[in-house]
Amino acid sequence: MIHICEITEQHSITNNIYRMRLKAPMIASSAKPGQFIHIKVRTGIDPLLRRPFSIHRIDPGNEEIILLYRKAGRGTSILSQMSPGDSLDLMGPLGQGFDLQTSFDHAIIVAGGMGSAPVFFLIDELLKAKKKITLLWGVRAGEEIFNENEIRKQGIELKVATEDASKGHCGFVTDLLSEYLSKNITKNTYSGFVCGPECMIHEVQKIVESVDFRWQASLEARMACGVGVCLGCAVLIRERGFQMVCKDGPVFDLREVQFNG
Amino acid sequence: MIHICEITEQHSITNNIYRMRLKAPMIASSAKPGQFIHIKVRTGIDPLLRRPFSIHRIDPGNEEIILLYRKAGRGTSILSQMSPGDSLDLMGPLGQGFDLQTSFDHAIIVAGGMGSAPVFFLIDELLKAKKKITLLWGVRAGEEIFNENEIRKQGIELKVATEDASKGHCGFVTDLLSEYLSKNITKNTYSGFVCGPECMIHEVQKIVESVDFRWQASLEARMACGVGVCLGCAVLIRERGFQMVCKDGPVFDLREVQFNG
Amino acid sequence: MVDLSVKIGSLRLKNPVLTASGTFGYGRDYDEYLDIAQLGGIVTKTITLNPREGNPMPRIAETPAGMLNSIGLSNVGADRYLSDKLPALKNVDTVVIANVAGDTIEEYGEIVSRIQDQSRIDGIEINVSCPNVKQGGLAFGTNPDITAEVVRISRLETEKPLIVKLTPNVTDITEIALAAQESGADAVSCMNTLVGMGIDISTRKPLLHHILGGLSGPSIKPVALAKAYQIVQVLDIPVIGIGGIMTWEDAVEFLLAGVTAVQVGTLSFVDPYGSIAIIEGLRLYCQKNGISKVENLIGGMIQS
Amino acid sequence: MVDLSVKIGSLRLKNPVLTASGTFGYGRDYDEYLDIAQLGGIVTKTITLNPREGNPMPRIAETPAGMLNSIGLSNVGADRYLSDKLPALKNVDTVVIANVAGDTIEEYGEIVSRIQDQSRIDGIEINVSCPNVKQGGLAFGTNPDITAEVVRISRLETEKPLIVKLTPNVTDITEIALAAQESGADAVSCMNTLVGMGIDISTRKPLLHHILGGLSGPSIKPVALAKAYQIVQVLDIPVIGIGGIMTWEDAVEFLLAGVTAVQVGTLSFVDPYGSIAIIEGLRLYCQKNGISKVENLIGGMIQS
Ligand SMILES: Cc1cc2nc3c(=O)[nH]c(=O)nc-3n(C[C@H](O)[C@H](O)[C@H](O)COP(=O)(O)OP(=O)(O)OC[C@H]3O[C@@H](n4cnc5c(N)ncnc54)[C@H](O)[C@@H]3O)c2cc1C
Ligand SMILES: Cc1cc2nc3c(=O)[nH]c(=O)nc-3n(C[C@H](O)[C@H](O)[C@H](O)COP(=O)(O)OP(=O)(O)OC[C@H]3O[C@@H](n4cnc5c(N)ncnc54)[C@H](O)[C@@H]3O)c2cc1C
Ligand SMILES: Cc1cc2nc3c(=O)[nH]c(=O)nc-3n(C[C@H](O)[C@H](O)[C@H](O)COP(=O)(O)O)c2cc1C
Ligand SMILES: Cc1cc2nc3c(=O)[nH]c(=O)nc-3n(C[C@H](O)[C@H](O)[C@H](O)COP(=O)(O)O)c2cc1C
Ligand code: FES
Ligand code: FES
Repeated sequence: MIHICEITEQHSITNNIYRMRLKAPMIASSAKPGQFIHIKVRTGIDPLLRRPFSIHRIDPGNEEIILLYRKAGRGTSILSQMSPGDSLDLMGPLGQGFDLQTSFDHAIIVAGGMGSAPVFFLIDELLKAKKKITLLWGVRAGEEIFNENEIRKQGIELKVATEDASKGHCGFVTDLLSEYLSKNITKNTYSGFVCGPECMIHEVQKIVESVDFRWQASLEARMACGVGVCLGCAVLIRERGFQMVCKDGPVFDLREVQFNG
Repeated sequence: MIHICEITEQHSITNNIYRMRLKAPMIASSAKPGQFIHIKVRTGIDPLLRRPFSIHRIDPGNEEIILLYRKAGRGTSILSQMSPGDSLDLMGPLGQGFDLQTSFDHAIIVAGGMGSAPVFFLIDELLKAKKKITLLWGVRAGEEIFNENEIRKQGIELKVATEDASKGHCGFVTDLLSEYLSKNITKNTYSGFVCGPECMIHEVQKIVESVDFRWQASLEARMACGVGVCLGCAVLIRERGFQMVCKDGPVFDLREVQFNG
Repeated sequence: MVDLSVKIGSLRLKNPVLTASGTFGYGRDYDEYLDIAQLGGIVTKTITLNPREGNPMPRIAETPAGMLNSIGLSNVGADRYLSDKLPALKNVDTVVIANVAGDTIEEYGEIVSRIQDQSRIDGIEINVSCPNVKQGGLAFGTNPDITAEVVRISRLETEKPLIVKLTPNVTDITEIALAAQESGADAVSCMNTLVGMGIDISTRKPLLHHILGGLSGPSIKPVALAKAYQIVQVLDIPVIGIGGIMTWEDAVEFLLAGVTAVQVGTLSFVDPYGSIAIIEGLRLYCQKNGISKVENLIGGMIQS
Repeated sequence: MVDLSVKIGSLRLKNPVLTASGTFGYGRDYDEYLDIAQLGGIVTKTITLNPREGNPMPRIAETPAGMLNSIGLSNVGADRYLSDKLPALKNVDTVVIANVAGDTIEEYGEIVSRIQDQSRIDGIEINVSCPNVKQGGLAFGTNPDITAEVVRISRLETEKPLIVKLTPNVTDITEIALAAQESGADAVSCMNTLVGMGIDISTRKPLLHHILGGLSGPSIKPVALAKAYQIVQVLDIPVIGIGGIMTWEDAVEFLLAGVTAVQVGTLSFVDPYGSIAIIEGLRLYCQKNGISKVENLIGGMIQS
């Protein structure tokens, strides 16, 4: 479906990370964590293609969806200049979200950079389902960590890694994961979730090779159509061959993803 | 010169005619009637080229220039959506304006459609030089006529033609000119000025063939560079061959212009 | 009532707007966004005899007012096309054109022969923009003799309307178009993508894994229009215009240049409903301008 | 301090950014906007033996992220070039490249011979994109043999660095580039405009009087980059990249693809200072990334 949605709020969290609220009743009522929307940031031919963004959170009461995005290039910088009252043309919800039907008690979530965007929607759903949650969150600088108090108040175990040593562990979120796994995990009532840049997800794949519970990863790829038509966003999945990140994903079973190199 | 100028005012006069004020001290202090500015309506590649607009008026006290423009296509519709406080990148003043040095007492001005834009600046200068002025103004619909009272108060003889019969003469401004010339002109203390669409200017050229005072015409042409480099805006001028509307014009001696067909 | 229908050889299209191969899947992928029965027709993704996985990633990238792709003819192959994809279009009241390609001249004949008896296929479009290994990787469609041979061998296999989809990456497209016509094509479609590339300066890697790819979208429209116009001047068979069409105005431009129908590609990615919006725009334009048949627009450019 | 200088044959440019022929007049038209001594070099408007008026209007039009032109080689002719235009560049500390063309192969030789003894001319660029009447109006540069002949005859007349400016409207640009190299060119520049057209649907007239024109601007960048990359792979002489360069990032992209210098064309119309902004951007980019010589960027693309 194509929706013309009004922006109801836009705030910058850091220098170049923004949070945007959009009035989108149909999406707010039907979306699942891990799904995304595909935005035409402005009419016309520049930029030409839509831009994919995870649904960061939904606010069903207000019929709103929330995005969290980093100003990365032309499209996102146009987005960042928009104001409440402006409208956006978007498709969605698209893709397959996380599978939360499998039986587990404790969710361990690894989020890197803007990978935190879909994680909040995921957490909201996991809390509804009364799961225990551990969130390992890696960012470049501490200022990119937000909602820390809210998270802890909800009873979520939060560990932070920053590359610039401004908060928590100094280094990568994958360090936190290795440490966590070496200490805590004994039985397979866990389920793992990972969202972030490809190199991080690849690293996580290696780290969890020997643990025996399921891991789901949310992948990114350049997209044109967003609905499985252009075959542009392929990812190699063991036994299934090329799958489309937009349609078959963006969430895949981590162990089945074949990264290049 | 390239100037980054702030929009200080923007008003619509009719449904699709707008008046815009810009803070542009250098232009306001140096421009001559008939000159134009060349605007990049927004950064980026869409639309790619600048758009030429006559200087409608200047307000030297406020260091402002005023544009009058019709929403005609992509560029002008982007312009029409801009607000005070926004900035525009513009080049100017460009081109050769009207030659007001020749000796005459009475200016007869023929303006058609948006050709009225440069005419107001011209009138302001003619009034300063204490010339008598007759303005023949043709538009599609009466609502496109503005400042009527101000014009008459300044002692200008104003005759209006509308194509839809909503005001003044029903028909073309060239009818007014034929009539005017048949009645009034005896001696050559007149000087003529014409601004408007090519077909109108061409018609005026035919009408004034036999009158023996000078006529200056402000021409339009699609432009890329605006400064005589691309050779894109050529017009055939008798004895001089191809001249550039942007650099050698936009004002030419009407009798020397060779129209196609 | 405006008559929007046009004829491509023996094929009557209800309107002149088709969706281009590779940009509309096998026809049903955009069902959520539009009613495909409103389209003039659908050209399905290029199929080859055997399924293909396609190229490694990245396969697409954005460019100024355009996009690059090197999908690598990823497709389900003839068998699954016939068993799964075509049946899904069974009761749809629009024209279906199957687009085919091969690795060798012979393979073109084989794939045409393999699908040609399907009643659901109303026409066959031959994609000659694939690399011909024997010709050093240049596309089949860059050589008039090879193009002629591909068309001839395909023509032997089918009586269905045969459309040759030309590559623009040639010195003289009229030569290739004439070769296609003389070898029995019922129409040509013009054009496939221009060869282009891009580099990500932050990683220094090419934007596409295969370095070179196909450029599509509004940026190529002036080139597509020029090529279509050039071949319209020399051909007797109809030309289908393709390249950068985003609006009904673009479609009118192509019709005035002399094409009989148009295909829209990249537009569907940006706006899945865009093809229908073009049809609506054409209808309205004709109404407003008292044009009773869209066919009257064809070749209506006025030379100054 | 970053060393921005590059070498095109025996020519040392202070930086790799030149302004392209036909988009910078005879060198002094943009004096109000920039200091031309900061440029790597200036390529002047194509001159022919005799002055030319050029084509009827309209000569230009805007397209999606680009523009069309059919100026028709309007120029002052060799005499006025030598008497008026060249002297105006006398004391400017930058490289001046004269761009020339002819109606026949012989005329290329004549125009080169006519200007070649001028010390102010540091190099000569041969524009082979003009229509060759003998070849049915196709450009000289679409045929490798004719290109070779044009270069050979020009080479006989001068020892100045000789640059051949290639047309992209060919099936295999490497073939033409090799012909130019083998006939004695010191470098090639790639590329001239793509053939394109447009129609004004409200008047039904072509956007250009001559119907077909040359497409330039950002829309052609992916094509220009692909062509430049392709010829870099086969040539031993330097390649100058041209086509749609608007930013320093675009210039870096071309350098990574293997060109030694770039020319900017349409950019100057949009932003007369743009060429200098690119040079500043390049310098800053090198500084930030610890690149001591811009030459180290050339061909630095990493194949994945
Ligand atoms: C399923 C999915 C969900 C995403 N969710 C978020 C999110 O919630 N928040 C967020 O900040 N970002 C998210 N991204 C990344 C986001 O799409 C890019 O940051 C954005 O497209 C950049 O656009 P741009 O015009 O600013 O950058 P440019 O670099 O100018 O974009 C050029 C082209 O590259 C593509 N591109 C650039 N970066 C990426 C990227 N990282 N992934 C995919 N394509 C890219 C663009 O879509 C565009 O086609 C997501 C990506 C995907 C695939
Ligand atoms: C010297 C000069 C002075 C002008 N002064 C005024 C003025 O004061 N007020 C006003 O409303 N208009 C004026 N015009 C016309 C104005 O430039 C065009 O209306 C404007 O460029 C249209 O741009 P667009 O993007 O809205 O239209 P589009 O149709 O989208 O433009 C497409 C292309 O065609 C060109 N173009 C379109 N219409 C014209 C035109 N009539 N003349 C020249 N080029 C055109 C554009 O510049 C652009 O390159 C002037 C033109 C010239 C040459
Ligand atoms: C992602 C993508 C995939 C394509 N796949 C095919 C294909 O399989 N077969 C084919 O003949 N053309 C293919 N094309 C070319 C289009 O059909 C069309 O000729 C081209 O994109 C130009 O039209 P456009 O500018 O409207 O997109 C593809 C184009 C794109 C963008
Ligand atoms: C208005 C115009 C005039 C041109 N005139 C010439 C010319 O006289 N000789 C020439 O070799 N190239 C000419 N060109 C081509 C440019 O030099 C350049 O090759 C082309 O525009 C592509 O570069 P760009 O995209 O940066 O503009 C001209 C281009 C334009 C836009
Ligand atoms: S973006 Fe088109 S298939 Fe995924
Ligand atoms: S607009 Fe370039 S010469 Fe006039």
